[in-house]
Amino acid sequence: MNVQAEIDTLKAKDFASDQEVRWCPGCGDYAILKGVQRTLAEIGTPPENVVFISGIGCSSRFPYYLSTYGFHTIHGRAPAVATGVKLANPELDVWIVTGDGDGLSIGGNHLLHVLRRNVDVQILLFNNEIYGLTKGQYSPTSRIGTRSPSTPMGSLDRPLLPAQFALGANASFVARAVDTQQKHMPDVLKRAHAHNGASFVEIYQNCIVYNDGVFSSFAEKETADAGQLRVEHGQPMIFGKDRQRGIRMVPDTFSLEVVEIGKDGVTEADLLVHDEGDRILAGLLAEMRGPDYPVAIGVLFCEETQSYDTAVYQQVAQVREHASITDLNELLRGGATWTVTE
Amino acid sequence: MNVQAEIDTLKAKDFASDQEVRWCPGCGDYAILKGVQRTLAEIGTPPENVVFISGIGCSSRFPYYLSTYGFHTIHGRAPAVATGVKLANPELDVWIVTGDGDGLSIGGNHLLHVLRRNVDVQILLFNNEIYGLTKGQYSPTSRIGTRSPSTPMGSLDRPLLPAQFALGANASFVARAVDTQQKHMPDVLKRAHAHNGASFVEIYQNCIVYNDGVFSSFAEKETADAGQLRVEHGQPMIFGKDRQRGIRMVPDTFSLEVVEIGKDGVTEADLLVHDEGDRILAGLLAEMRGPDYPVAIGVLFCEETQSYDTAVYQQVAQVREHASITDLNELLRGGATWTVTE
Amino acid sequence: MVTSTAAELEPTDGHREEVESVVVRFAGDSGDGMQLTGSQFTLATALAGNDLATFPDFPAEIRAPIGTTFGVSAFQINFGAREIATAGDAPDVLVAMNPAALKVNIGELNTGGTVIVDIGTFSDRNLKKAGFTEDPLANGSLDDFQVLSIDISKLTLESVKEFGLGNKEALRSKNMWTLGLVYWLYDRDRQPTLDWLRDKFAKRGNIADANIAAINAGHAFGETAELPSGLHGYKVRHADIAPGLYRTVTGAEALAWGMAMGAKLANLRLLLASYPITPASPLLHILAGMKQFDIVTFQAEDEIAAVCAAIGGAYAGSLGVTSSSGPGIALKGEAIGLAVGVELPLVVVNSQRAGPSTGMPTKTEQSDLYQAVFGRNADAPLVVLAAASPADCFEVAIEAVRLATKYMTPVMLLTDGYIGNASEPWLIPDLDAFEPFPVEFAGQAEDFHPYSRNGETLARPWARPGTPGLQHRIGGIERQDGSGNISYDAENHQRMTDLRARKIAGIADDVPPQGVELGPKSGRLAVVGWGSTHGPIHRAVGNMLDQGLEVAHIHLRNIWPLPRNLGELLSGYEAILVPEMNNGQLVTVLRAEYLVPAEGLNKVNGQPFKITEIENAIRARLEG
Amino acid sequence: MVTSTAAELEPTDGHREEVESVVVRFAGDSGDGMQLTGSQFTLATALAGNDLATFPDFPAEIRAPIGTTFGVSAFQINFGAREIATAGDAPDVLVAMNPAALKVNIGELNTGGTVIVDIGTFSDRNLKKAGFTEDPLANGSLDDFQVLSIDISKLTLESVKEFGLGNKEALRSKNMWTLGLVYWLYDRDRQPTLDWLRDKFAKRGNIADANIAAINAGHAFGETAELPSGLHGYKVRHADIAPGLYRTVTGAEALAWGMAMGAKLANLRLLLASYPITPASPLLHILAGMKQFDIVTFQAEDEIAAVCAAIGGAYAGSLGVTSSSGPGIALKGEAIGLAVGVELPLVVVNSQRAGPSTGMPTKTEQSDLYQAVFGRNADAPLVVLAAASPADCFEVAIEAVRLATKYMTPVMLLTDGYIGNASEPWLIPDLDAFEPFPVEFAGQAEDFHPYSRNGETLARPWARPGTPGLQHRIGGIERQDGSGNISYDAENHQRMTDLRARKIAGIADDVPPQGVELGPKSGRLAVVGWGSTHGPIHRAVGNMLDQGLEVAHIHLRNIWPLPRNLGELLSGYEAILVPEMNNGQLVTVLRAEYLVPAEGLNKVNGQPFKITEIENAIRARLEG
Ligand SMILES: Cc1ncc(C[n+]2csc(CCOP(=O)(O)OP(=O)(O)O)c2C)c(N)n1
Ligand SMILES: Cc1ncc(C[n+]2csc(CCOP(=O)(O)OP(=O)(O)O)c2C)c(N)n1
Ligand code: SF4
Ligand code: SF4
Ligand SMILES: [Mg+2]
Ligand SMILES: [Mg+2]
Repeated sequence: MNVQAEIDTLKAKDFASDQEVRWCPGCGDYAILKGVQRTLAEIGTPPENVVFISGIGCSSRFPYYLSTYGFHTIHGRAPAVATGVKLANPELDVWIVTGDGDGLSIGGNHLLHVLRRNVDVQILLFNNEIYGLTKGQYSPTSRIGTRSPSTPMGSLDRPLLPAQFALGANASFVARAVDTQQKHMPDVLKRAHAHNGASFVEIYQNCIVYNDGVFSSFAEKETADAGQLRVEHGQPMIFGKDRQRGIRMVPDTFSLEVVEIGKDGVTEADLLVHDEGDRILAGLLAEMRGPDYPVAIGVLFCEETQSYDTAVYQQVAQVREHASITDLNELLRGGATWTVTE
Repeated sequence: MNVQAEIDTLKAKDFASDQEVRWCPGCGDYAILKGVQRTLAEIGTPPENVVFISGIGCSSRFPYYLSTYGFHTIHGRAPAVATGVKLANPELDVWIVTGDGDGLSIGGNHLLHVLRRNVDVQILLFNNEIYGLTKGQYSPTSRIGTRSPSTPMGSLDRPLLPAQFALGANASFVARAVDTQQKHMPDVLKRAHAHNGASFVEIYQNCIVYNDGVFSSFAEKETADAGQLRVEHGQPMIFGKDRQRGIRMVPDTFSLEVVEIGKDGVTEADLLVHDEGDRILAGLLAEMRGPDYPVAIGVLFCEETQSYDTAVYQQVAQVREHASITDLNELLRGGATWTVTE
Repeated sequence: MVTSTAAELEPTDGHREEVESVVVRFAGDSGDGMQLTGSQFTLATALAGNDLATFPDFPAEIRAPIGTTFGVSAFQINFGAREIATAGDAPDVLVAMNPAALKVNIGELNTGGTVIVDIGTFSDRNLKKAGFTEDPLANGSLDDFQVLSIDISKLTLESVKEFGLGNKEALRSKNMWTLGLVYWLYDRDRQPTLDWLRDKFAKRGNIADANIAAINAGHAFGETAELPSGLHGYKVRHADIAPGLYRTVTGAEALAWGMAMGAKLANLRLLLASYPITPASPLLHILAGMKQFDIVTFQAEDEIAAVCAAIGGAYAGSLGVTSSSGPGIALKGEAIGLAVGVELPLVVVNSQRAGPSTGMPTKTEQSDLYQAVFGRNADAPLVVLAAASPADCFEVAIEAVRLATKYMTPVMLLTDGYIGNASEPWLIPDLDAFEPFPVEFAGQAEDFHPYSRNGETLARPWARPGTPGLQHRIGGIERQDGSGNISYDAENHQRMTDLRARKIAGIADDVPPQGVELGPKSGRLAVVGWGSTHGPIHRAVGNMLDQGLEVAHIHLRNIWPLPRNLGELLSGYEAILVPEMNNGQLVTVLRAEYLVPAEGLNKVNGQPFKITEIENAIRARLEG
Repeated sequence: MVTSTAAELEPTDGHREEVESVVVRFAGDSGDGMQLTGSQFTLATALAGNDLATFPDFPAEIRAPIGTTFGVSAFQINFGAREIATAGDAPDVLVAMNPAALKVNIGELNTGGTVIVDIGTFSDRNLKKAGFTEDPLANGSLDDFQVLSIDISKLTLESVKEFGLGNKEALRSKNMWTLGLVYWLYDRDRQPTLDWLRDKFAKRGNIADANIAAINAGHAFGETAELPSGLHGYKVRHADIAPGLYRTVTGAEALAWGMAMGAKLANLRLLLASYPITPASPLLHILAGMKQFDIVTFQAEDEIAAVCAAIGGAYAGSLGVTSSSGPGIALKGEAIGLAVGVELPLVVVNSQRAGPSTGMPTKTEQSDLYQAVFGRNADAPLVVLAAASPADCFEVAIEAVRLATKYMTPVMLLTDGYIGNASEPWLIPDLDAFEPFPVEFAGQAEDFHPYSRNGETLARPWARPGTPGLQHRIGGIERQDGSGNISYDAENHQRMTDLRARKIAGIADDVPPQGVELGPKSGRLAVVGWGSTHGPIHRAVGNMLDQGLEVAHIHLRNIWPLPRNLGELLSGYEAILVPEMNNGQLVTVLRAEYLVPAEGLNKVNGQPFKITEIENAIRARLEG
């Protein structure tokens, strides 16, 4: 129910709850909270029609700090709970907040299926590449060699790339944001909200206690320009402090390269233009990482389709229209019956 | 323990158990059983060093019909059990048999993680796009509109492409086979076995009772040539009865097209040459399907890396080499102690 | 042993012996259409005014190779002129369509019972497939029975010759030929089946014709052939049955309809979220076909997702229902604990099957009572109800919805594979006569506290997202009394734990006091049952009462909390016997609660109790 | 109220009062290093020859904002010249490093107890952050206590001035200053701490120097300042302790080492597969650092994968261990049923915490006994053991491995957050003196039947993949007795169900008969406990015995099967009291098994029992 009644009056602070925020001082979650509150105000759905569902983790405390409806469920299951909410009432604006452990370790299957089904929810995955709440064990996104309480000699398993996972799950919307990019984040979140289907947004989030600086090569003030490629549909892929660098297809291959504009005769016209509808391109963007490549942020992929909940209710409507038996009394009396007389 | 002692003497029938095979007459599982038995004989690992682990489903009955060690576990959990087997004894040849429901519905998370971790197992996913054992409900690979007992009006959710899912899971080996392709299957399975890491093989399997003919556009004798593209590393992508058709990159895009050799000046040299090491290409191949495209079978992707279990035991060896305390008695006496005297 | 071939048989004199009740089992290959034969016979029997109970027995394999023992499918019906409580301990008549069917079922036939075999299928090959080393019809192994060997295959082919079907297709009518014969044997009216065939094969007229011809031929065979001595037609008179409109109903149907009815009475949308599993799937299948009744069904990726989606649905203001069998319910335990903590209504249906682990999915058991009452981490009390028969599922489903919504609590509803698949005649209720219990959602923003409590029920308010001003946050971490905010306060946790326990315990005042179904209200022996043991206990206690023994039948629907008066009631008996299809679970609860010396009578072989087993146990205690 | 500022204080006369035991609680902000302070004080106390028990109390938040009440971290130690059974009901001395620490902890201080506060942190801002509206030091609210207000912050800064640290860094030594003072108060030797500091900060010498200077300054302050009247140095004499080499051990450590030792005695590789969860994670962390002992640890994607990997490891011939807390154990239920069915050894550790659902992860509870004994689908019996104290974890872990491997069964080991984190002195055992129980894997191909049974234990053979000729198939579907092939046979299922139950029941003969720890072997009242209630029950019963009451303490390690003699033993008491940190779970089992009128004494506020609570309950029953 996207009633826009109060659109002009809602402020970010209208989306703050009365609960004291209890993340570690300096945690990236604070910035995301701000960004989300700002986004909600800009979207303008009345708080009573907004529901935040989370699992368990530092990130999953999120709903407590918003003035909307909120449900802090159990570890990994938020997508399943959210699917139930949407199936019960598709008019609600449903957001899922999860972490890299909650969403990709214990909750990987539900995340996979909510994406595949394309339920109309927004999924915010706070990726800090660590288990914050349980005090610092490595997660499925931790890089090989991560030393943690459970891997004192360094982790050995290959990490997942959340965006690549989402694409493999046949997601219809895949995007990225960074906790420190306060201006950029609301734009991405608004796009996610506007998308009719499951919108997956990976948010790089700094865990100052257990994994500080893991994204420093692109998430900090000094590194943001050179380290981030902000993709925009229809726009050439340019980045760098002076916007002098760009991304180009390597001819006759399925790969990308970084080029310097003005060098070796490269002009802006040679650069790749972002096409949100290209799943393969999205995969290539998802894979890019430092030190040789910038990290792509923004909407990597967006495919317009019908959402699952919409289809469910369309089918219900069809059944209603065509059903011959619409009364339970009648249903029970259908088929073979007989009468016993006294 | 790939002792090849009996390599010359092992026959397919040496890998058959004494149990009566109990699939429906005409089920594609029979052909796969044959193909696997033949493969095992050709690989030649003594049966006592081979373990088959399965979940629950028609397909998961598989281990009962082999003379190797076998464990028919619980629904969806075979990858986790198999991981434990490999961690306990990395010398064993471990195969996982699962279905589209077992592996991608309830077991999606374990499949995701066994692939990501790259445990050295072979995973055979029998995809019949339906739940056979529980009598025909639709599965996560069923096409939209599938009518089944649980979706009498047709299913509404987007299916997964297993190979695409596996690529998104950061799998290091992704291949496909078809139940009816008895000659081709052992080659693929042997490649899977040879790969050091998690090998994912999707096998198209006909469920004659609940989903008969769902792959008829490429899996039957009449349709195989035109419907299948058998990829081979370093070979141009050619298919069709007279091998007159091929696959070419569409210039300046990340996409493929079907071309006719000899038509419009197309020659074999224009065709794309398969590169197993290209994950993006594998993704493009995974997505191809009829009616306009052939279905790619064979090894779509293979990346040589170290397997998880190998790394685990390397780390153990390192620790052993460098550990200062190697006796438990000593460990207990480490740190602060004090003596109480009488 | 008396066997006859068709050629020898001559017409009988039309005399019919009257019998009070009969148990017939139809058995054949999975492809022989035994379930269909059984259900047509059931309908004809119901129309003949008998009381009845039926039980289908499917093979574990989807489609086993033809002719193998593990591909045998059977359908048993018990019908009579008196009240019928079970599908019958042992068949009086066995119809065996092939050697495998004979092999699997002959062991259970009553001594002196009748076997009808299709001798046309008794080839060497089929005998071998069935695991016979000798021909059982020739080696004297059937001497204890009346054997009627007929070449049903051949006679069927002859009877349908004129419709030009292929051999394979023509043989499909074998079951109808047999049904015709059994109709004659028990004097049933063929017409409804003929009508049904016309309707079913409306578009394939010759198939309908062939089947009809086969039925008629089988019937004519009975009328005209001379049956071996001792075999003749029977008559089973009307039972004394309450007047009204009837149908047969399986437990799965009654459960689905009851759930739909409960949602309607509560004025809620029903969201069923489930994952297929034997024998629970039918609830999903049936409700999936009822979308016009404000029902949404969701096949989730697994059982955990299913229960979580149901909880999500409940949070959003629907009736959340999830359904599975033992292994799937085990997976839901953590999430059910969440529902206990956040105090949302939820109905969890457990169609029990034989375990542990995968166990024997197609076999019945009642071994999930422990799991229902105790199977979650921490103190997490909820309501447990058990259905006693197919028809009872309807009422129990409604009661589950009533309690879940009134008390804001999960309710576990126990049924089992036997109840789910079995069917019995059902006096169709008038749904308009049911008292509605519409849910009142919280609506007032002033002074709204998500964990305030109704003084009487101790239920917290149900505030639906979408309601202005009631935004609140709930979760699995302990909640502060009143506000629902996260609280690690020691005394608050004590208070909330006590409140959760008291709320559930208090429900004992809102359920009917426990009654005694049969026998004295105190005395020497009470047989206490729950769930699908109802039929055999009921009949066994009835029989023993007839024989003058002092025994009562008490049957529990309310497993947790137990009815308020149960302790006192039980203390009035010298001995308590608790028959259960498990290793002793309810008996543990009763002993712990009331310190009564209840003893178990336990059976876990995947089969329901036989009446005689319970009779013997009663006798051993009262006469021993 | 007596408060004094540093300036007023003058040297005392060196007199030390002798006390039998003392409870001290160090409390401060998470960043104040209270755990470290506590563990150093523990070591010094152990070296002083006292018996002791400790309990750390961490905040639920990872790193709460400085100065808030929910960021308070505490460490309590009870030490004395007599046997110490618990970390103490209530502190005699509270060290409060900031207003929040005072706020959170003052309510538990014994009347007349001592509070040491760092007045340097009592700014308006900090008072407000802690939720004080007035200064508690000024408003008379502490009149019941001896208050020692010292500007520890300032005194610390002064004491470390010479080392040139920044203000923030210098203030980090506050805890050492305080420790120095408390060392003086109880006459502890500083040297081991000084050595430890040197070692720890070997590479940052000035930090070591500063901390040492702070300790010495705090100590000197005690020696030289005049304490308020009634406050002076204490002396706690040697306890009467068995001679030998000691260390302190937490339950988590003892568990990890016991598991490693068990695997060694069984001659098996240990595979621990786990998923992090509070308070179970330390087992994973500790074993992950012990890879040189043929230990492999695996952080799985979730609890289900963890238990399945452990089962896979067991199948392949390792000791499979999995570990979690309540919600995670709930998720493992289905797979544990598989292990019951396939009869593989498996150790499942449950570090219990307050529930239901997420509950209060950092708070203790013993509420998963139901889940352990009953929490699976179908009849799925297994062994349940419970550890009674930190050191007891070592032995219980070994016993779990012994029973799992000898009987080819899952064993559930119950511990809890309290035991896991608490520590006590431990007489280090000589591991070479333990009797090994090496596993004998099946090796003979002739006549190998995967479901044949050892006549005595009823265990099936353990045949490792890789063994030539023993290839076999097992699974969750019911297995034929002997061959293990899939079987849907009715009588086989009955037989196998009975065998599984008998095998577990028979273990009662292989565990020590239940003893009575304190008090008469029969009589008026037995207090029956299990798990971490051991300490308070032991002390309470001891105290009541001292007061002449007829009461016994019985403590169960074997929860299932119960020891063979327990029924008889319990029947010798007129009354049975079962204190549990749950709503009454063991009491249900005892009542059901033995029909004894056991009563619960229940507490679920996330806190261990206080000795007085149990004393009061005993008195109420014996004197009331
Ligand atoms: C069933 C269950 N298993 C495990 C846990 C413990 N647990 C809570 S949060 C968490 C991981 C959190 O990591 P992530 O999702 O990355 O969130 P973060 O804290 O980093 O934001 C774990 C393992 C739990 N609460 N429930
Ligand atoms: C926990 C649990 N949930 C559900 C089931 C029921 N079940 C058994 S197999 C199956 C699906 C099988 O589908 P698939 O994996 O595609 O195998 P197929 O039979 O098609 O080969 C289901 C839902 C079960 N055995 N256990
Ligand atoms: S532990 Fe890390 S993720 Fe959690 S609140 Fe602290 S900084 Fe944030
Ligand atoms: S149901 Fe389908 S998949 Fe299962 S055995 Fe039969 S044909 Fe094969
Ligand atoms: Mg994280
Ligand atoms: Mg399938």
